[in-house]
Amino acid sequence: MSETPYRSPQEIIDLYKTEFGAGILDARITERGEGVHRKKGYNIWIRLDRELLKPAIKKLMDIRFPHFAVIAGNDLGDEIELLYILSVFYGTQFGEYMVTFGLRLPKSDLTVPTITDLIPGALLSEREKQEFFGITVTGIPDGRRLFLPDDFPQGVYPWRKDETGIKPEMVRELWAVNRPKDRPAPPVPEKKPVPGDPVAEGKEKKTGGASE
Amino acid sequence: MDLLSPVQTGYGVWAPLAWLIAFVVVTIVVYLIWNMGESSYKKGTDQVRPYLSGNAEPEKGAVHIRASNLYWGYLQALKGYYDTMVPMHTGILTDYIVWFVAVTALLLVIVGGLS
Amino acid sequence: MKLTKSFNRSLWVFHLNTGSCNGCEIEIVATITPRYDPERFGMKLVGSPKHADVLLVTGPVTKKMAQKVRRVYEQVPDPKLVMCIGTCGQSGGVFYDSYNLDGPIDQVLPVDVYVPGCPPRPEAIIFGVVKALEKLERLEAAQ
Amino acid sequence: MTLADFIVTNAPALLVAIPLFAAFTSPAVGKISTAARNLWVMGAMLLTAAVAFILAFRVFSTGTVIYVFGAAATTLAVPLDSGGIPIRIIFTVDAMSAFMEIICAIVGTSVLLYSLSSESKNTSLEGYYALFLLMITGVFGMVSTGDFFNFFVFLEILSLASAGLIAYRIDGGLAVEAALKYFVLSTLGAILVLFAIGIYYGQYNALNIAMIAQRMQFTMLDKIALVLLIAALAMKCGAVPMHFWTPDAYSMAPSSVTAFLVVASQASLYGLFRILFTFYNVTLNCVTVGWIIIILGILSMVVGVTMAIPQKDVKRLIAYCAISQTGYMLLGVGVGLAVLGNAALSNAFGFVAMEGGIFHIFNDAVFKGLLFLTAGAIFYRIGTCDLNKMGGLGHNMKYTMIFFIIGALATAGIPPFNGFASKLMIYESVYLFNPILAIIAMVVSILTLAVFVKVFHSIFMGPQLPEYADVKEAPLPMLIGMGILAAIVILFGLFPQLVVNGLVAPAAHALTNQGGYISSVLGGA
Repeated sequence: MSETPYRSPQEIIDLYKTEFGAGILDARITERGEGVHRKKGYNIWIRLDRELLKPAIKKLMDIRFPHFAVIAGNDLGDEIELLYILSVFYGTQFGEYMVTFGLRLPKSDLTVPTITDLIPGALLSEREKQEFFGITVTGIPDGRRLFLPDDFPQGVYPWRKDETGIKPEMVRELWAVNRPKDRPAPPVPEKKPVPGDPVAEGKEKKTGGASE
Repeated sequence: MDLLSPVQTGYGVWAPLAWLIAFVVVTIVVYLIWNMGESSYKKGTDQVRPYLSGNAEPEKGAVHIRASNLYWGYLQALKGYYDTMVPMHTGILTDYIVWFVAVTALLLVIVGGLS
Repeated sequence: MKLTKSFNRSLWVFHLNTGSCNGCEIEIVATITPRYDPERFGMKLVGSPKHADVLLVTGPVTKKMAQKVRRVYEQVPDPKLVMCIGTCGQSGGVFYDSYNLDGPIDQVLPVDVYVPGCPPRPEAIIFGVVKALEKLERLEAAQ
Repeated sequence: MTLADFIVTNAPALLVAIPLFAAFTSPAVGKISTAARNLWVMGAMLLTAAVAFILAFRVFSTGTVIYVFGAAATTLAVPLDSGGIPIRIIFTVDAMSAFMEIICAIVGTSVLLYSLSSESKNTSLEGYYALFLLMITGVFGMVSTGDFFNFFVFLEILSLASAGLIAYRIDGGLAVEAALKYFVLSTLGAILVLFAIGIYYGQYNALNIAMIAQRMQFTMLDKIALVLLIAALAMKCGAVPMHFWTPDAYSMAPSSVTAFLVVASQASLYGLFRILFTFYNVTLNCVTVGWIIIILGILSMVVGVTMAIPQKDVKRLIAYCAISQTGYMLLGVGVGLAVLGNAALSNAFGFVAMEGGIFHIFNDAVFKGLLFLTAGAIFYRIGTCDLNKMGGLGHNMKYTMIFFIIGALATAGIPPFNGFASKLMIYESVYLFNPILAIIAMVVSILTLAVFVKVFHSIFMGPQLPEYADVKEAPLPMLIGMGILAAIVILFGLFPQLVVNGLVAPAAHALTNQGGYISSVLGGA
């Protein structure tokens, strides 16, 4: 691998701004201390459209061949957000940083181009998104189901929070399976729920996944 | 009775019957050990089928390894040798005759010339 | 279950993960480290169910794993024991309301000993084994 | 003169006459019915084998047997008015020839019995059996003749008959191409032999081997003649630089013919040894010639087996393995020749090497024949020789599998079988001569075993494949044919000393004893 020079996160963002200009909807760097000495670790968040996804990844590959981690998915109600998480290593300790390309797909048109021709390893993640979010990845070499069993009903996308998500009757309450009904009453009566105490009022509203 | 006497091979001796007796003794010992094994497994069930981390055994035809992919490692190691040897066996008659005449000429030089 | 003489000498253990979050696996590995060292009593982790006496099952059985778990259970030679490690196997633990599970392990296999905990500490696992040995002795006495 | 006496006295002539007569009458008998022809051919072969055994017994008990054609008395080698030149054709059958005759008789009978049923499904069998019996005549003639031109005649008969048989099953022109290669090369070789005969006849105006040997003065011409003979006969028996025809010919011929082709090439090997030891013996610098034979042997061994490993066709693979086994014989006898001059070394190990080499000729003829017959049985049942298409035949062809195991283990030289006895003699004596050669020989044996593990796995082991589920065992005559050879492999493996003392030692002595040969012919013994 040719020894490309170290590029600081800010340089990366300037490079992308100059290259794609308006295509970059939003770019920012988050910083947090790592390790005992709170060494600065950077994350670069870039939001762009689906057309710019491939050129952006190709550009990052030219800068320094990234390590593709995963495609994170998020159901934002009327849109589905895909986060392509890649990390760039320079071989020095604490020298790596994460680059995340965020896309927002409207629920009406859930298609995204595949990046397996650039990074073959992304196939599994793409198949998972296809399976769990109902996204159609155009040009995916192997679009079979990966995690869900074969007899799982079509058209049901488990990670979606809308009507195509998991129906309550599909859920199998394991703790209720042949739980003995005729148990004697517990010696200590259960505490009455105190109004205003969130935990006591039962489950919280379902929180989202890795929210932005 | 030279029927049983061993063969003198200039250096050592080869007595097949002694070897046979040893072979029979060893097979008896092996059989005894083998016999002590546990045989209470249930014949028809999965206990007989191989453990492929839980997956079912693939159907018979696909499991047999065909001849051409045996010893590929050995052939890979001697690739230099085989790349020269295999093309030499061209199968063309004229090449065979060339080889034949060449060897005759070589022998003529060796036997005729030197001694 | 007819008990053979070799059973009370040492129990060889085979670990089977049916979709657990790997917490119980780490605890099982911690159990067989020199600190707790069950090898003194002959408890050894073996690579194939065909050499095993005890089947250590972790995780709630996912739909895709159910058939494989039955096949592995059948491949363990008799006499055999099944130990369910962790609450996932018993009541689904953190996966209690999942759509993709085939229920606790006793829906799939006849379980002998349950070791609750998420994950159970190595002492709990060893205590479970002791419970298993007691059960074997009861069986042997009854035989 | 009762019939028995008649047979015993004229044994050498009958040895060639009976198969020749049967060869040309079998098509006529074939007109009556195939069963009649089968009986006729088998009867002729059994009779020839009986005559061969009688002759061999006579030779091993009373020494070299002379048979003069057309003379008043069968042993009158030198007619009174010819001034000391044996002008008639004389068959001198010494211990070495008798040894080769036994090989030819045994393998010939079992292969012919085998081909009665293996070729039953094919057409135009008259030509097949005629040519087959001609081949047998050729080998018997080459092996027992004492006249050098007669040796050339029988060599031609053998080459023509086997070329015809190789092309017997056209197989899309491939067999014909293989036969053409064999034929052209054999004729070329025969021309060189004829040229050498011309040299001898020009110098010593005698064609009888003993006569030429007696008058030999080792002029430059004689060296040229020697080289021509070595090259021609080494090519005929498949020594490496000239071995290219062997895999084509062996794989395209019907397997019963291939099993006998092995014996045919060993007959030319016998011819090579006869020339080296009876014509030139110690007088020429036998070290250089000995080393030539050793190098031919080593090359044959190494190239034969290394080329056998990547083969896809089972008969081609066994053919390459046959070349590597010929290498063992050349090595054994080459070492014997190289130390022939030095009596001390010769007695120490040279003689044992010779015995090992000659014993290996017998063993190879038997277990190589067995392997080709098993390959033929498989081809007879599933119609293909391609290893990649086979698998799981052990389930339904049990006996063939057992015979294959015996043949393969014998070829690789595994103890209880006869291959081991002869190879051990070669290893240990050649080690004393030059350790590197012995080490190469042992490594080649290991590779031979590796080759047969591959073949055994891909043909017999593995699950029963659906397309071969209904394959039946080979028919009975084929099994009997293979059974005879397998029994011999086991018997000679268990009692090698009996064979070495009884057959091999006298043969080796007769071969090296040039004086005895000459005196037996010219001395009018």
